Amino acid sequence: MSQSAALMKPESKQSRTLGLSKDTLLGWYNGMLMVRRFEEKAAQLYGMGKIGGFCHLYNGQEAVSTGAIAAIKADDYIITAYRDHGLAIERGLDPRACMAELLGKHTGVTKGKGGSMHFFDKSKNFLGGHAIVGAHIPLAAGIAFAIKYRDQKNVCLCFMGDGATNIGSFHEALNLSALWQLPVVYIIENNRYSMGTSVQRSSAVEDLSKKALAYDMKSAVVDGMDVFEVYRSVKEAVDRARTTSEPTLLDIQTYRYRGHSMSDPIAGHYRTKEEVDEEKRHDPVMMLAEVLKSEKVATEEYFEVAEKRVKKVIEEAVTFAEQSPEPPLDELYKDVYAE
Amino acid sequence: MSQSAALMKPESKQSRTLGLSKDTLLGWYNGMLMVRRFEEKAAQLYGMGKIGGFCHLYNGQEAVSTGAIAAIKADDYIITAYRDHGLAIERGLDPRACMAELLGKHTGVTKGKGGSMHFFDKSKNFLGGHAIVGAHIPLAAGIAFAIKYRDQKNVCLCFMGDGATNIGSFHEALNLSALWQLPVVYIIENNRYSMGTSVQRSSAVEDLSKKALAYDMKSAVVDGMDVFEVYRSVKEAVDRARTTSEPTLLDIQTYRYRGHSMSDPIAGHYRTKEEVDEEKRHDPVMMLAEVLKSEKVATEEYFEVAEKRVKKVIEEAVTFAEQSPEPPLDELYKDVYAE
Amino acid sequence: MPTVSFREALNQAMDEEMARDDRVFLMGEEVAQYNGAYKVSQGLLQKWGPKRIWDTPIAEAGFAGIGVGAAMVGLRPIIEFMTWNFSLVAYDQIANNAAKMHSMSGGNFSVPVVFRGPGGAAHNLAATHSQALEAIYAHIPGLKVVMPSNPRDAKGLLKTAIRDDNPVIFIESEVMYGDRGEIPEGEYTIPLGVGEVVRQGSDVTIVSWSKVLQQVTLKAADRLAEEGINAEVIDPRTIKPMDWEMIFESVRKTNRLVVVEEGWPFAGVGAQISHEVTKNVFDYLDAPVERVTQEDVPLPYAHNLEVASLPSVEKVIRAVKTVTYRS
Amino acid sequence: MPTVSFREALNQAMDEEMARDDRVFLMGEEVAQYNGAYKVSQGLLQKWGPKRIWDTPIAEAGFAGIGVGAAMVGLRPIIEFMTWNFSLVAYDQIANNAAKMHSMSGGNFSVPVVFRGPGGAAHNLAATHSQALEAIYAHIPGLKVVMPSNPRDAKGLLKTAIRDDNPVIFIESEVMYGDRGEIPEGEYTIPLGVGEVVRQGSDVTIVSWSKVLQQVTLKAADRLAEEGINAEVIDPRTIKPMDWEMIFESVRKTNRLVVVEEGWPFAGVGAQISHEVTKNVFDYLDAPVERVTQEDVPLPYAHNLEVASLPSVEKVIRAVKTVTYRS
Ligand SMILES: Cc1ncc(C[n+]2csc(CCOP(=O)(O)OP(=O)(O)O)c2C)c(N)n1
Ligand SMILES: Cc1ncc(C[n+]2csc(CCOP(=O)(O)OP(=O)(O)O)c2C)c(N)n1
Ligand SMILES: [Mg+2]
Ligand SMILES: [Mg+2]
Repeated sequence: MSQSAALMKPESKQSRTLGLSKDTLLGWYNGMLMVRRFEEKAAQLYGMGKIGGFCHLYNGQEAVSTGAIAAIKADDYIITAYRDHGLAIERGLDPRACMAELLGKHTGVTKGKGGSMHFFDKSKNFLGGHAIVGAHIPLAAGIAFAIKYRDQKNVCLCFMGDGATNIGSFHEALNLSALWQLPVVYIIENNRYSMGTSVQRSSAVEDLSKKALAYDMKSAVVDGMDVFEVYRSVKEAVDRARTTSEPTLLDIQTYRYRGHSMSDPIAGHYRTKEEVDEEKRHDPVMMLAEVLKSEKVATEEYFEVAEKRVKKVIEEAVTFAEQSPEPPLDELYKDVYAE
Repeated sequence: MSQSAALMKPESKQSRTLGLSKDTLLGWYNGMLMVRRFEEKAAQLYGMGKIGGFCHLYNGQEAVSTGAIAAIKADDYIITAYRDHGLAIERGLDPRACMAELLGKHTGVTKGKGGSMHFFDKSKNFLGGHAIVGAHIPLAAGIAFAIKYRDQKNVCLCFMGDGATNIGSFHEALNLSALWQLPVVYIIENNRYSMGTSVQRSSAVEDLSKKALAYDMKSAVVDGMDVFEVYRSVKEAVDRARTTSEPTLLDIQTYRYRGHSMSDPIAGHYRTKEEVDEEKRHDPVMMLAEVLKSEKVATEEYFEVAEKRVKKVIEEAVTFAEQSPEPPLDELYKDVYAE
Repeated sequence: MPTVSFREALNQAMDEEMARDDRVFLMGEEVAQYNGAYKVSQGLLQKWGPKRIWDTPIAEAGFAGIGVGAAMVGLRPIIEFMTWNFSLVAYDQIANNAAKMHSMSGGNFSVPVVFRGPGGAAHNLAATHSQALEAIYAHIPGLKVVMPSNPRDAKGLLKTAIRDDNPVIFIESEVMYGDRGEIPEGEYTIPLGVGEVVRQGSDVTIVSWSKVLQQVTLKAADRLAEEGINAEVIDPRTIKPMDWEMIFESVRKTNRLVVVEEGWPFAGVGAQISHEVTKNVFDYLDAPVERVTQEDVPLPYAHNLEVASLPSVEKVIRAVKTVTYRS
Repeated sequence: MPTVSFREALNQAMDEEMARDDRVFLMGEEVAQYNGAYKVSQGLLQKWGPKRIWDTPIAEAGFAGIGVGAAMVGLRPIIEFMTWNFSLVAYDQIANNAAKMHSMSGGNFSVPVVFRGPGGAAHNLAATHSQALEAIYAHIPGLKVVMPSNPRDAKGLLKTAIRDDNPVIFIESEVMYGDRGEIPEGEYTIPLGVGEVVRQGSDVTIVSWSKVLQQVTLKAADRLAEEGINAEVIDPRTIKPMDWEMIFESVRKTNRLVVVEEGWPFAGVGAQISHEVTKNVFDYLDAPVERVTQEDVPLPYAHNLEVASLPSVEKVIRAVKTVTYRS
C-alpha cells in the first residue's frame, strides 16, 4: 500500500456514525438499498428479454456510489464508465427515467438513445455513462479544467474500473490533472477484475494507488465495502480539491456480485463461487444496517418499512417504463447535431 | 531522484577507463566524433537546401548513442524516434547510405522513402526511425516480446525523448513490459525540452525515473554527457534484461545543442543562449577526449588524425549521396505491399 | 462436407495455422483463460498454452503495437480486438505503424500481422459499440481489409490472412458467430481479392458483404425474385483489394448496381464502388448506382431506432426498384 | 480591403472570438510561449495570458478529451493539433466522445469544440507527416469538417466554427499559412455548408478545396482556358455538410465533373461527391466523374516521388480532357 494510503486507514470501529446526522445515515441506507433493488429488477427484466444490449450491474459496489456522492454537492460533477446505474440512482436521477432508458423508451434519461451504458442527466451534472474504457478520464480532466477556468469552487468525481488504469488515456489525464492541478478526484472502483482478468494479470502493480506516484499525486487505498470509509476518504480528497484544486487518486476496493455484464456468468474460470459467497459476507448494505442497529439509529421495523418503500418505487419505475412509448421514428435524425 | 537511481551514481572519477580496452575507448571517441561531424554536415546541407523536410540533429547527445550501443551486441535490437541519425551512425549504418537518405536518393537506407525521421536497416537490427511521438514504444515491447517468445538471449534498446513519456503509449508499453517481464531497456534521452516545452511544463514529475514506480520497474537517473556512465548504466540494465528478461527505465540526462529541428532556432523564448553555451562546457566529445588524454590512451596527434579520418568519411558520404540517383519513378508503387 | 459455425471456422483457421507455423500466436483481451469474449478462441489456451495465447490488459494501442513490433522481427501475430469499436484507440498504430512500415522502411521490414474481431452492430449496444468501420481502414494504403460472410470463407480467408506478409484487417460479426455452414474437408485457403457471385441474376447487380449480405441482401433478393426481379448478388469478401473485374462484368450484364453496406454513407466503401463502376462501365449503366447504408447518425440504443437506422430488406427492395425503374 | 496572410486570418479569428466570448480558449502543443509551431497563435499568449492560451504536453488524446469535457460543461475550446497527423492518436476521442455525445446523451450535452491545425503534405515530410485525413473525419456522423482555401474564408469560417455548438474539424495547410489575400473590413462570418464558385466556366465542373485548389486546380484551369476549355471551379469550403446544390447546379450546366483532392482515393471524399452527383444528376452527365487524388501509397520522402504521388496540374488537365473527350 502506498505511503499516503496508510493515512486513511479507518479509525476504531467505535461510533462510526460520529458527526453524521440520523437523516444522513438513513439516506445512505435508503440510497444503497434503492441501488441494490434497482439492479436486481434490471437483472430480472434482462432475463425476461425486456432489456437488451450490454447491461453491467452494480451489485456489491453500493458503498462506493453512496459514500462518494455523499461527499460532494449538488453543483459538483460526476462522470463514470458503463457500470453507471448505481451512481445515477444515488445521484438522484429519476429511477423511472433510468428504468425507461433500460427499456429503450422515449421517457428515458437519454430518450432511449444511450441505453444502459450511457446514462446522462445535465440537470444533475451527471456526465455519463461512457463505454470506451478509459476514454472518459480525459473528459473528467476537462470538466475540472472548466471548473478552474471559471473559478468555480466545485470538484469532479471521475469513477473508473481497475482495468481502466492500464490504458493510455488514464496516464495522459492524470499527468495533465497533476501538472495543472485540476480539481478532480479519480476513483478506481477496484472490484479486482476487468471482465475475467484479475488486477494481478493486467497491472504491473497490484497496489493501484502506486500509479499516483508517477504524477506526484496524493492517493489512498480504501475499503470500498464500508460506506463510512468511502465517505471519509472521498470527503478528504474532495475538500482538498475544492480548496487547493489538487487532484487525488483513490483505489477503492470493492467487489462485483454479478458477472461482468448480464451476458457473463457470476463465477467462471476467473473466480470461484466460494470467493463470491465469501465476499458477500461483507455486504455493504448489510454492514451499514448492522451499524445503524448497533448504534441505535434504526430499528428492525425501520428496515422493513424502508424495504417496502423502495420496492414500491422500483415497481412504479417498471410500470412507468413499460407504459412509456418507444421513441418516435423522427428521433432518428434528432440530436445528431445541436442547433 | 528515485531510490534505485541512487545506486547508479558514478563512482570516483579515478580511472574511468578501468576494464575498457584501448580499442574500445578509441572506438567510442571515433563514433562520437563521427556522429558530431555527420550532423554538422547535415546542418550545412540543409542550409544549402539539399536536405528537405524535418531534420532533427543529435549534436550534444553523442554520449548516449555511443555509451548505450557499446553495451549491446550486434544481434540485439534498437528502435528510436525521429532524432535518429546519431544512433544509426553509431550502430554502423553506412554513413554514405545515411547521407544519401537525407538527400532523398535511391541509395539511401530506405531508398529515399523514409528520410531523416525514418532510418531503417534490417541488417543492423535497426528498427527505425519513428516520427509519431511515443508510437514506437509499444513496438519495442513487441520486439522484446518476440525475443522472449523465441527464447533468444537478446535485448531491445528503446530510445525516446523526455516529451514522449507523457503520451499514453508510453504507459501502456511500460505496463505490458513489466507485467510480462520483457527484455527491453527504455532509454529516455532527456534533453530537458520537447520542442519549446520544458520537462517541468510537461510532466507532473520532474524526475522522470519516478514514472517507473507505477510499474514496479527498475530505473536510474544517468549523466548523459558522460559516455562512461551511460555505458555502465545501460550495461547493467542490458545484462539484467539478458539474464532475467527484466525491463528497466533509464532517465539519461543530456542536452541538445541545436534547435528542435532545423526549422527551429537554437535558443528561443524557452532557453537562453547562455544556457546552451554553459551546457557546451560539458561537451561529451570533449570530455571523453580529456579522459583519454589524461589517462594516456591517446595523444593530441591521435585526435588530429582521427579528425582527418572522420572528415574524409563524411566528405565521401556527401560525394556518394550527391552522385547517387533519385529513386526511379516506378518506386512509387513498390514496397506498398510486401509480396 | 462438415458443417461448422462461423465461430468454429475461425477457431479452426487459427488452430491449423498455429500448428503449421510456430511463429503464429494470438493476443487480445480475454482470448486465453476466458476463451474469448465471444468464444472464438475456445480451447486454444488449453491446446497451445500460455506461450501462444495471450490475455492482455485493456491497452489496445499497446498490444496492437506489440503485434506490429513482433511482426517486424518475424513473428506472425493475430491481434484480437474484442470488437472493432475498440480499435479506434489503436488507430494510429494501425494506420501509421502497421500500414506504412514496409513502405517507409524501403522494404526493410514487413508487418505480417492480422488484426481481427467483430465489427458492426449487434443488438442495442448503442453508438460507441455498433460501428462498421471498414471504410476508415480501407482508406489507408498498406492495409488489406477482409470481411467474410460465411464459415467457409471465414476459415479460408483467415488462413490466407495469417500467411499474408502484410497487415490485414479482418472484420467479423458477433451476431454471425453462431451461423452454421459447410466447409471443405481438410486444408484449404481462399485468396484475398477474389469475390464470389453468391446468387446468379440478370436484372440488377447487388454488391454486399459480411452480415448484411446474409441477413438483409439475400433475403431481399429472394423477395425480389418473387416479384420477377432477378438480382445477381456479389460478395467481394475482400474490401481491399476489391475484385473490381467481377463487379464490372456483372454490371455489364445487368446494367444496374446497388451497393448494400452496414457502414455510414459519407465516403463509405459503397461510394468507392459506385465511383469505380460508374467510371469503368459508364456506358453499360442504365441507372445511377443506388446505395443502402446505415443512416448517417450515431446508432441509437432503442430497438425501433436501431432497426430504422440499419439497412433492411425493404430499403434494399426500394433501391433495386429505383435502379430498375419499377417504383 | 486589408490584405493578410492565411496565418494572420486564423489568428484574427481566434483573437476576435476570444474577445467576444470569454468561454473561448486555445490549447495545444507550443501554442502559447512558442506562439505556435507555425506561428498561427502569434501574440495570443501575450494578449490573453496563460488562462486563455495553454501549452500542453504531448498527449493528444488527453488534451482532445479535455476539450470535449470542457465543452460539455459550457466552455468553447479551440484544440490545436500541431498537425492533423497527430490527431490519429486522439481519433477515438473525436470519433466517439466528440461526435456522438450530443446524440448519445439524448441532447443533454453538446460539444462546441473546434479541433484545428494543418493537414496534408508539406515538403519531404514522408508518410507519417503528410496525411490528408478529411475522409476519415467526414465519415463520422456528428462531426462537421471545414477546409478553407484562402485567408478570407479561413477567418470567416473559423469564427463560425468557434460559434457552432457542434464539434468542428477545421483543417488548414502549413504550406498555405504564408499565402496572402484580401479580407473584408471588420467583423464578418461565413456560414458552414455554403460553397463558392471560384471560377465561372461552361465546359466542365471541377470541385476542389484547400491547398490543391490554389496550387493545382486553379493553375490547371488557367492552362485549360488557354486551350479553350473553360472550367467552372467550385470550392465547397465545408466538406461536411457539403453544398450539394451548388455542385449539382454546376454539373447540370457543364455536364462533366472532375474532383481534385489531396487525400487517398479509396473511400475518399471525392468518391462521395462522384456518387452523389452521378445519383442526382445522372441524366446530365456526358461522362463519368473523374477523380484526381493522391496515389494510393504512403507518401515517400524523396522529392520526385512526393511530386509524382500528389495531384498535379498535368493530372488535372488529363482528367478534364478525359471527361471532355479531348484526349
Ligand atoms: C477501449 C476498450 N477496450 C475494451 C472494451 C471492452 N470492455 C468493456 S468493459 C471491460 C472490462 C473493464 O474492467 P474494469 O475497468 O475493471 O471495470 P469493471 O467492469 O470491473 O467495472 C472491457 C475489456 C471497451 N469497452 N473499451
Ligand atoms: C503524437 C505526436 N504529437 C506531436 C508531434 C510533433 N512533435 C514532433 S517532436 C516533438 C517534441 C518531442 O520532444 P521529445 O520527446 O522530448 O524528443 P526530442 O525532440 O527532445 O528528442 C513534437 C511535439 C509528433 N511527432 N507526434
Ligand atoms: Mg473491475
Ligand atoms: Mg526532449
